[in-house]
Amino acid sequence: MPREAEPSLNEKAFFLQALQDGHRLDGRKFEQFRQLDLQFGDQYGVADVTLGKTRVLAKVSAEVTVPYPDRPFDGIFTITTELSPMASPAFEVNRPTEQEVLLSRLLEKTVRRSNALDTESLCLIAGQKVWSIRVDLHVLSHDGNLMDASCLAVVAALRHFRKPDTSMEGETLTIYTPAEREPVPLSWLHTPLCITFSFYGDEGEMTLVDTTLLEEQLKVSSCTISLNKHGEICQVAKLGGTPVDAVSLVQCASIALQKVKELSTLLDQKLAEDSKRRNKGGLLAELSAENAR
Amino acid sequence: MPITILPPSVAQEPTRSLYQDGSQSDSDSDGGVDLDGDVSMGRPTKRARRDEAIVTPGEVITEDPQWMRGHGTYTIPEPPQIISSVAGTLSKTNKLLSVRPLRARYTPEIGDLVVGRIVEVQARRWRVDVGAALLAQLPLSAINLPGGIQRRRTETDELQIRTFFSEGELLVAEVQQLYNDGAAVLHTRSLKYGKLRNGVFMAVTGTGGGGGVVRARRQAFTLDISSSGAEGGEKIDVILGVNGYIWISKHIEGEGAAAESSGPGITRIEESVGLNVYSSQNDSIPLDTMREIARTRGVITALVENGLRVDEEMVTKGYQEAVEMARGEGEGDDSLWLGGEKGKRLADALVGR
Amino acid sequence: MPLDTSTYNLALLRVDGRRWNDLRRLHGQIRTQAAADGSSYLEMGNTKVMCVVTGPSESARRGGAGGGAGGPAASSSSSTATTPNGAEIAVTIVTGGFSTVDRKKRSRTDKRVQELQAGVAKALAGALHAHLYPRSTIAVSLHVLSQDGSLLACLVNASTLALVDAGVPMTDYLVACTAGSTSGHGAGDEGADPLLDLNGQEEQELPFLTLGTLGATDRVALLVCESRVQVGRLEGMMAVAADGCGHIRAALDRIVRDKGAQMVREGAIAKGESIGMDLD
Amino acid sequence: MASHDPEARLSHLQSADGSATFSHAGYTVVGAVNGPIEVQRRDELPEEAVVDVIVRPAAGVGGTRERHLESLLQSTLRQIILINNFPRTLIQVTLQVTVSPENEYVNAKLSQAATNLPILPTLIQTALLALLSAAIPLTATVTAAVLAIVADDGASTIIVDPTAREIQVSRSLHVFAFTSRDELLLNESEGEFTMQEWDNAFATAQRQCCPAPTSDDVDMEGGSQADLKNFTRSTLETKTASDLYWK
Amino acid sequence: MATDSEMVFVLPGDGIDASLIPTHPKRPLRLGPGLRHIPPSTIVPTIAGQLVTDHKKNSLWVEYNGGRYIPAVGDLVIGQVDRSAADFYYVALSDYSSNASLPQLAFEMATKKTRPNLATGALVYARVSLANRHMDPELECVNSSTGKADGLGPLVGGMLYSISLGMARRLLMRKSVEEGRVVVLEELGALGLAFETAVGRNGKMWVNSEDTKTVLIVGRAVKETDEGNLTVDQQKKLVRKLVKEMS
Repeated sequence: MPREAEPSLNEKAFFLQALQDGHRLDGRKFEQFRQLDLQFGDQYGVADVTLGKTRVLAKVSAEVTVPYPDRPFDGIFTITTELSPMASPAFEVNRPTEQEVLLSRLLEKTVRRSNALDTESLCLIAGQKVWSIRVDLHVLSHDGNLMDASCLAVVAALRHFRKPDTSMEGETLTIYTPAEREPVPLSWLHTPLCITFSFYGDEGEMTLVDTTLLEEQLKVSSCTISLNKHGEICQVAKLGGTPVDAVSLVQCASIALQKVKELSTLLDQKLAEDSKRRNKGGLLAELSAENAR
Repeated sequence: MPITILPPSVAQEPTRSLYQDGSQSDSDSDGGVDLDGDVSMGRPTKRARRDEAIVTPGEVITEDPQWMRGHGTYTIPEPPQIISSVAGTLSKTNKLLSVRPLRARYTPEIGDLVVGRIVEVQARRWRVDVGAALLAQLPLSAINLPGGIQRRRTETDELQIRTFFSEGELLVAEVQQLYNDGAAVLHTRSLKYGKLRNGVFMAVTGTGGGGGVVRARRQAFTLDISSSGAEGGEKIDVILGVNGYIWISKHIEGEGAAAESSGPGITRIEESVGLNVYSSQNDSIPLDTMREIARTRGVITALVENGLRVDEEMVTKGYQEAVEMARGEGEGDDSLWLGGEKGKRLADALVGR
Repeated sequence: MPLDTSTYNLALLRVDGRRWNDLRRLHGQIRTQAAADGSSYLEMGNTKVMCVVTGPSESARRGGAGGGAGGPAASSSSSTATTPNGAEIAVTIVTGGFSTVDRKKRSRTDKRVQELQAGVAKALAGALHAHLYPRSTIAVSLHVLSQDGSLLACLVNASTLALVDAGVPMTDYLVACTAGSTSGHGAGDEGADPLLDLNGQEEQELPFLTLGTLGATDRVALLVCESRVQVGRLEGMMAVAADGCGHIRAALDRIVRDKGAQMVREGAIAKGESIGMDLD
Repeated sequence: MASHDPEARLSHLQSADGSATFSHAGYTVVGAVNGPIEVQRRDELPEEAVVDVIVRPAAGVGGTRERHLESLLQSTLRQIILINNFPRTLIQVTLQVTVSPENEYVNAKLSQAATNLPILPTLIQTALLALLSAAIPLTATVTAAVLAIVADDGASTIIVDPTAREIQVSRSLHVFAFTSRDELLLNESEGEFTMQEWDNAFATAQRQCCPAPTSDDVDMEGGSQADLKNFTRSTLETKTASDLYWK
Repeated sequence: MATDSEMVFVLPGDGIDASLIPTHPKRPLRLGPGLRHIPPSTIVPTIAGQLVTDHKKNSLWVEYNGGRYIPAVGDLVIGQVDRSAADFYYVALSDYSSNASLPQLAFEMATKKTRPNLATGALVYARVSLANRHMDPELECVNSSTGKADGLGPLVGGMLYSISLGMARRLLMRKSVEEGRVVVLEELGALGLAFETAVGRNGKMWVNSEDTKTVLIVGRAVKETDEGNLTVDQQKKLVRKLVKEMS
């Protein structure tokens, strides 16, 4: 089985030395993110996040289905994360690594359990028909900090997504195709995002955000904090590793809040840009569709 | 929902009431505790518990720099302290402080007599489970060849390595050497070591307390069973591996571990190390001997269950006691069982309680 | 959902009659399984967990061949944490179907269980001196018998006890405790109190976190929060949980000391040498 | 309706040995190639490299449809990769579909019962570009095309690169792949068709995939359909020029 | 070097114009990477790249960048010790590839008693002494004819950077400035920075200096030159910028 390569002793020692001198290998500050790029696809519900050399793509799809019998008023909302060998040959198909499980749990807790999406609004006919919203997360390139990039991609894709419009007349449910009626956005309650902190040093006294793969491999422990711009924590996970001083974790939380505010602003701005672009194109498309007929 | 009031547990009582005392005054505000104000909690067991029987993980043993740290401890530079990393009793050797854990896996030491089981056969060596953190190894060159021939091991020997020992077989050996990572290298180049047969295996805890085998003057001895009125054999061999693996078998004169004291002179090696030393076939064992082997096993189990050390003295005394007990209750197969109350009686009798 | 805990403000007593800073009854035993290298049984209130430690024993070699009876190899359903050049710590959690009221069976491949396993394994890796056991595996097997809140905390504490029993060296006891807050996730509600050691019902209704510390210090090995709570509440909740950890450490220590004292009394182990000599 | 011009980006994923994103006919596929790398002992071939193809859909987890595509691709790629050069190794090709065309007039279903074939040329093309990007030695390049035969009042017409709607109304669907030496490498056909129709489809596909090498002005000849063979050449030419900018 | 001014681009399977194949009267024709000889006398490219002819040496090869490192005898490489056995170190040359073996006695002055003790994760600068498709590669840290290390051996301290195979090749050229057009190292040296480097053909560069900052600057300068395809002038600018930034 292909194994993930460990950094050499030289890299470990030098990296730590540089960190103690206050330098990161790529010249970033400790609390600085890499170049972040967020792009939406031509189709609704596709978000492509590039964070340095890490690249993830989230795609949302919807279909009408039968609700779970114990939750007749709730739509179905699932997030699937399957890491493929594309990101690293160490990922095998159908054999989830621990990293994959933790990533999937993180998204689950951050987006699903925090009720970011109003699942009740996905109900069409109670107990019979609901929307099933599904997010597929694809990791195209893995150079560290999959967590933050994935979370942003999933949230962005969901906010960008439009589901087909529906109407109820008496007992009949009509679902309009995109050609008939412009699709409608999901009912979205708040925007949770996550920030991962990695700790270094014997006592975990140095803290980095947005780590590259090498930095990630050398961390002694890490903590992922999910929250929205209103300062509501949705999830905190520091799963073991070298113990870290409680005070620095509290500091991390306040840095996370500040970073999430920045990311939220960026996301809002990108969504606005996209809808502006679409609106222009939308009119044109309508016209051309008219012409074609 | 009814309010459930749980009775406080006995063990918990002191700490719990202490806690309530400390916080009673401010229990209605949330300022009772804060992150920085609580440093006094750090290493609470520092000096107060000096009278305790044992030390536990995280407990500061000393701040005196004259001591050196041994097993079961670690140091921190600021302030300089030696801290225990296991729960156990303190021991000092000159200026060396170490903590013997209450119980732990067996840690091999050179010269230990161990009982082991072959787990894996490789090209030129066996890998042996001796109950340690790592498998021990037994090189092909570290065994006696049948007939006691002294020569280099050839490829032929390598090819028929399984005729000496194969997977699952038991042996008694001595730790000859240790690697840096603590793995042991064994040898069986003595008449008292080698393959085990004609008996029964049992495993008790290795290092440390709670009824484990202790390092003693003799790990292997012969038990006189004539007092039980057994016919046929009059002796059984007991090997108490330092690693907590024990072998109890029919005594064979001039062969096996108990031959230690009356062992044959060097000139007789050739004759006595016959081909049968690597036989995996049991000899016929008289029923009485089998019964006494089982009784001995029961005695050791009782010792372990009642937290007594397992060594020659205790086993011999225990065996005699068990025979007495059986005689008192009348003969029968039931007398072999030494669990529960009966085992406790035996143990009490041994320590004179 | 009716908030049963809403009566808290009336008498400042919780549903089970505790005050905000009361721990539940904690009862533990070590050396419960004679055959295991280390074992423990721990009750925190009505959450009951059993733990068995096997090892350190030689890891099955990569590639599959060999290994064998030396020790149970890490099965595929366990989560492992590796330490550089040290032992691998493999944690398996088995949840009895009877441990909850609704008797739902959680499979071992459930991602939630895997996350718990990974959390416990990695937290232990940070506390144990695993570097002393290269090429080995320390297998920690946890069995959940009854669940009533603070499950992760109880799992951590039970593992610690069993590992102490197994004689695996560690920096200090790894202890964990939960803390909640009577506030909703809204920003307001200034009068909200933190609560220590939540039971199952409180966990259903209130935001809470699980904090694991190394001994009675502020060094956080484990911090898990799965509910919505204002970021400002974090510090208070962590402080209360850290305080609780200190008391749990003392309680666990007592369990170990009592056992040790008993063994010394019974003569199973030789009495330790006095430490009084470090004064001269 | 003019089909989109094909677009490609090469070597843009840093962790893979070779990578390509290729868009054509409404599909976008990201491909990554790793190899030759260590292979699992149980899969090892003593004289050849193992070629492992993974196809992942944009939405949903892969199923039999993807397994089928994988097996088609695997046997096709084994023919052009010089597998004898790397015995006891693994060449891993991962293809991630990111965009597939949507039919504006039908609401999408996650569990598509639709045909496998239309995406095949795009997958083959992406795999080829990723292999070239990874500098895996090949015997030749490959070009593929999909054609639909639509029956129109008794007369059948052949449509190259059909749209989702055209596929829906088609009577049969054919995929052909040719090597750069104009040898037929792969043919998959489904639906109802006569041998005559197949012959016509073959001829059209051959014209499409194997343009006359002498003609410089391919665009004129190829009409509205993209000439993928020359596209591959020009894409790689650009990449090489950029890689060797210092020469 | 290459005498042809015109760039000849080839794809796998392309025919090679006879005029491009050097015909030296005495020397045998030497085929470099990316070409395949099909007896009796056909030469076919197997990868995409620029065909380069060297009439003087009577050799022909395809110049390209990218892909995974494939060991060839004589290459200087930087490897990482994966584990050690009785007589060998097993050394990783690139991630997920099979390990190369390095005899413990293949060091300068090494005897049974004095062989160097390398821990897992240590770096070595070595030469590939054996490479063929059927066997795992073998390395040496000593010139077997002279018994001298020639600068090979364990790399202590410093930092390891991953670079593209093309950049590694350029840095390893005898005249890396003139032919390879990499000037960053010379420029940095001219600015008074003291450092040492070792470049492995397997896409690794090791940089060491007394000063941590210098290592960081050198590493970033080379990586950014590599990733950004910087020209000589751009490289000079980059060096000035980095030095200013870090001081």
